[in-house]
Amino acid sequence: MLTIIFDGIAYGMLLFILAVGLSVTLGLMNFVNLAHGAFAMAGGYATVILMNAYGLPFLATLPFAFAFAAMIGLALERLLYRRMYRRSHLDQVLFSIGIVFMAVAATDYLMGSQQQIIHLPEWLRGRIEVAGVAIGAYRFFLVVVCGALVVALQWVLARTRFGSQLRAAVDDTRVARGLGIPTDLIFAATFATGSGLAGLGGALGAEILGLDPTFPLKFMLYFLIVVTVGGTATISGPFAAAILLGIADVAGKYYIPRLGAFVIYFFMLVVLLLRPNGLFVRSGAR
Amino acid sequence: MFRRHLIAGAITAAFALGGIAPAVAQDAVKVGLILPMTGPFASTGRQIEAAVRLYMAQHGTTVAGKRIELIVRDDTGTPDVTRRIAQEMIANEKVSFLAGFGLTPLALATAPLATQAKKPMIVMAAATAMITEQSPFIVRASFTLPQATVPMADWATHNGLKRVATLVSDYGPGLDAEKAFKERFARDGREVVADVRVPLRNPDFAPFLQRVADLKPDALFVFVPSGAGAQFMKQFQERGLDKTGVRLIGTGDLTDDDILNDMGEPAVGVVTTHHYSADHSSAVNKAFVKAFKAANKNARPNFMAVGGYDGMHLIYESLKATGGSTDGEKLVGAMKGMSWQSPRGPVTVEASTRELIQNIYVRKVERSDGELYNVEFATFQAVADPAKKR
Amino acid sequence: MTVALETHDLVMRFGGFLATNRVNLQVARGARHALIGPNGAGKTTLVNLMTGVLSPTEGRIVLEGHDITAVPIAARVGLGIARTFQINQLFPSMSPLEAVSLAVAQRAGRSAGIWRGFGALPEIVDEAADILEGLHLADAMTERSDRLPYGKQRALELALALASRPKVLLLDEPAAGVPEGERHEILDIVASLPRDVSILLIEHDMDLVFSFAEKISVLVQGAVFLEGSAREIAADRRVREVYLGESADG
Amino acid sequence: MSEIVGNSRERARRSAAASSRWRLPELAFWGCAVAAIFLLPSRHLLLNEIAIVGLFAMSIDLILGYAGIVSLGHAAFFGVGAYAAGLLAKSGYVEPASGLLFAGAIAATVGFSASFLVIRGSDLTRLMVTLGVALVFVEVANRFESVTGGVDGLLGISMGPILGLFEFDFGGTTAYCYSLCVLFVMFLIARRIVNSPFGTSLRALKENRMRAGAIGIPTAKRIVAVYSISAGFAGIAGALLAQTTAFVSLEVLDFARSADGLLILVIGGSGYLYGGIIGSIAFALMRDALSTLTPAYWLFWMGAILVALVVVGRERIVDCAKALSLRVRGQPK
Repeated sequence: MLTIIFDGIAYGMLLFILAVGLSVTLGLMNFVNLAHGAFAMAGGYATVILMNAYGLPFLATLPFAFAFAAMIGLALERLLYRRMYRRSHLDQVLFSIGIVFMAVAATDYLMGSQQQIIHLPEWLRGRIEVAGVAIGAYRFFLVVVCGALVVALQWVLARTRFGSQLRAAVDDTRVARGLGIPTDLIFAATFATGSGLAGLGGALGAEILGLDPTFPLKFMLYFLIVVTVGGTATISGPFAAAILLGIADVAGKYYIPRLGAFVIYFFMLVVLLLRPNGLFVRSGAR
Repeated sequence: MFRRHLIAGAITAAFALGGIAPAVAQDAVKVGLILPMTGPFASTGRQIEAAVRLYMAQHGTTVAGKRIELIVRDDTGTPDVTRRIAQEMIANEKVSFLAGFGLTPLALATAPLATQAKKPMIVMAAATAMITEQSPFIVRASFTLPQATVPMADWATHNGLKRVATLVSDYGPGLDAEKAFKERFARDGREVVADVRVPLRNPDFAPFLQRVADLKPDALFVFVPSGAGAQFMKQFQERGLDKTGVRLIGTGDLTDDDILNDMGEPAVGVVTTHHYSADHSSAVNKAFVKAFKAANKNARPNFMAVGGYDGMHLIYESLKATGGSTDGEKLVGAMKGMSWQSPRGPVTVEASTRELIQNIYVRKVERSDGELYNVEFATFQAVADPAKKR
Repeated sequence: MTVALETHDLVMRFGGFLATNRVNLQVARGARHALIGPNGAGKTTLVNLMTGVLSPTEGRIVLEGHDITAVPIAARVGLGIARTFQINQLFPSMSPLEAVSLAVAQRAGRSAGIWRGFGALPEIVDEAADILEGLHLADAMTERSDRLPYGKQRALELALALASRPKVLLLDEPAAGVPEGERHEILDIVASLPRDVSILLIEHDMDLVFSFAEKISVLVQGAVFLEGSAREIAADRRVREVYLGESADG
Repeated sequence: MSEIVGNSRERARRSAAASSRWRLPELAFWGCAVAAIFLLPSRHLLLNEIAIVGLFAMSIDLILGYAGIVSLGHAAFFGVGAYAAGLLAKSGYVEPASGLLFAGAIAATVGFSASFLVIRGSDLTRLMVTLGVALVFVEVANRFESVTGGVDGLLGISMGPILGLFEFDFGGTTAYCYSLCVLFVMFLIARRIVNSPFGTSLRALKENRMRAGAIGIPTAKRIVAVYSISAGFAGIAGALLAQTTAFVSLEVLDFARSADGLLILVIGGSGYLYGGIIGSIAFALMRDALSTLTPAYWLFWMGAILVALVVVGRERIVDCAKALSLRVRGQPK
């Protein structure tokens, strides 16, 4: 039972890291970016290439995964995404589906269509006992890393100058611009960071979720569910949503395996019907 | 704007549609190869296409005085597209053979067309047993899941495994494997302690594996489509099932040659039964693997590739036997009973079922020359598809 | 006096802000009633409450003796309340003819028809044409609404409200932004409506207010500050100082 | 004065009648579609698919282009129609035309129930809710294997002749004629609907929901109605696919189908009914051409076209193409 809860938390943490960038772009720029998974995939492939072709250790590749995805994110933001901020949600959806298609085909062309496999160092394999509960070492590692990231993100948003400018820009872009806050720059930086986080998530998740060119399509839905259930106004909303979803999904599949796949969809539908703006939304927030 | 748009659209459409239809050459025999080249099962398509092209490069493109022309189309793994492409190939391109079919639903959707048009349909990958029963024109060049599964159940029985759990992907082939294993294994009072089914699009095996771990069986029999195997095995190890003495057994899909080498440590020692390993030690296979690697950037052929290769062999040899006649019934008739040395070993097309009778090998993943291979250590001779009534 | 529309102790709170504070307003049948007050006094909020765009925190709204507090927007139109908006709310790509025909069809209970087009509903189209004619929009009836000059758009705003043949018409600054010379034109049209239509007018232009209204209510900080005939209000010292003085400057 | 009144009434009536009058290019368009039966005898299967996908896109146009409701899950109703038609035929009732009506009615009923989920909420909520509904449908179809055949698909459908007269042939000629007739009939219905007061009220709702309410249009009822109608259209498209291919698989419900439908509508342009059909033609041509050129990587170019369409804007691309074609023909613009 505890093992199941722990697995759910680890899975949820992973979902959160993958989806948090999307939640920020959606909340900040009101932009529906279905191509978010493509950045995660970029990070995953960066790790795979660095480990398999250049022999870097797993941990050392993680910053590169972040940087690589962030760079792609930044480039695309400047080139394309920026033009789409003011467009309708439908346009954004179509635009980002197009990006997904391109990413899938390009990755297939460059890397081949097979599953990519990463080899974890010995200390991340197997199982460890924590307080009498047997848990996977890697899942434990995930919880630690993701937990640290959550704390760091929260700190950046709450305590730094960048964070306050970001929050101001979310609340009212026009006023923020009037106050001399460089909203353009903030948007770009945030988009890049969100993409970078996705990339990191992709690198961390490759072990558990697998990695092949169809990654962005396969997991698009999970990101969206996390974000829509969690709402886009805060970091803690998507976080709580991701953990809840993780546990619900894992427990659902464990206890009622034949209906396991329904659980998260029903969860999402019920939440959206009762709270159309998400489960953890500030009152009065858009 | 509206008006011009409409007319222009209609006219360009008419021209473009007309333009696509190609001319039909008289002396050519066309082979329509329909494969998933994009989407989650793209690697199946690539392997088969590569093997088919290799066969044609090795054996020339003229058979019985006819020029073999290959038409490859992507069906994206969607059944109604497969069916439409097949129908178009028959109606417009006048193909004499349909081949490919990466997944069971794709083959099932097309089967009625083969019957209607009396065209031989060579199934090179799809492995659900019932496929060949859907049309008398279907001949399978791959294998059936019961064919690979039943020997595994026998092997497990002989090796003292008493309590076994099964874990399969929840779709046709998976259910086929589950059924075949349960029926065979439970025959002598042995117990299948759990039959877990995992959704096909499943990101995480954790909850399902936890279920298995809680039951502590002697072994876990697994069928997942190739590709998902790597991920599965890692999580198997991560959950510590290997340490608690649960043996991992399955069909060869689990240790697909295509990605086996990348699976690394977790795969070592896994026992599977299958009809083909790239490590199979025969001269025919050595030559095949070498040529395949040379033509495909050193990629290793897997069982999909050998299905494509043997499928092409069926097409060439049946044409030779009919002296170039493309009459569907004659061609299928010529294929029935045909025997040859395939890279996988000796094979025979069973006349009554149009399935291959072939050796099923028990293999263990071992490291040799720094690479992982499915090393064969026991053989079930000339296994026919056990799912068919005879 | 018969009351057409009245509010009872109407309260509207947005978070901590009290936008409407115990308003008891009565619009008599056939009234030419104006609602004035400084910016932010809650005039538009009151109209939104009366038409059902907002639902009140407390209090009731009564139309001809029936409590309509819980009746949704669209249904209130059916009961005879129509309005114009302070900022134009039009259908950008539709022509005035289409938009007004739709509004007329809605009133006539024909807007749910999926089979017969407007081409087969001449009585609807005729009525729409008449309304447009009356508002000097006949020449522009087939142009896109968003390409009309502002004054025409303002007239269309009014046409859409009139199409529902309201018993009570709520006009939220109908002449706002309209050039000086055309303002009276619009108000003249309003004034020439049949006397059984009750009209509540929100307006800043005091000339218009005094030339139109028979009764005036002054709203300050969400509450009714003063009420009386046009003459009484014009004579009130506090109104002159606080409000009229201000508007004379602006 | 009365003369002027009469005059403006007269003009109003003429204008109202003109909006639903047939124009020459429309006739030409359908003429081409009919001519394709004779001019492109070898492409009837593809044409059949184009007609079906066009009808599906048209059903999305009804909710998106007219009522402004976004959906990422319209394949749900396409799939319901396909399964309804397939199961009906399998149960022994094999006449296609009445099967089509049956499937359309079922899909419309399902659409009616689902419509209550899309009344409220923002675009984003709607996208997610529609997507979620479609996914639940996929799971349901997958789970009730004994009825739907699960992943293997619904096998063993054999259709009877249409109205007892026309047998489906191998080349797809009957199928195309059948689908074209159905498409045309459905188009006529859609055309009447969008030109009716009801259709105008949908546009009103899309363009300014507040004003639509303020002239008394019951917005929720309208959404429920148009969503049900659109679901019925999608269901009929699905049924056509099931009947003309004698096969139904889980892919009829797939997300990719919903996405393709939207994509097609964007290519063709929404809000004038022909967009779905034109988009469907363009999409099929592009896919056919691209997948013949690069069987494995055509998806990339599809994506690139989509991105270009959205970023640059469809109108501008069409204008450029028109300018180009004019120049090629040597006519100054």
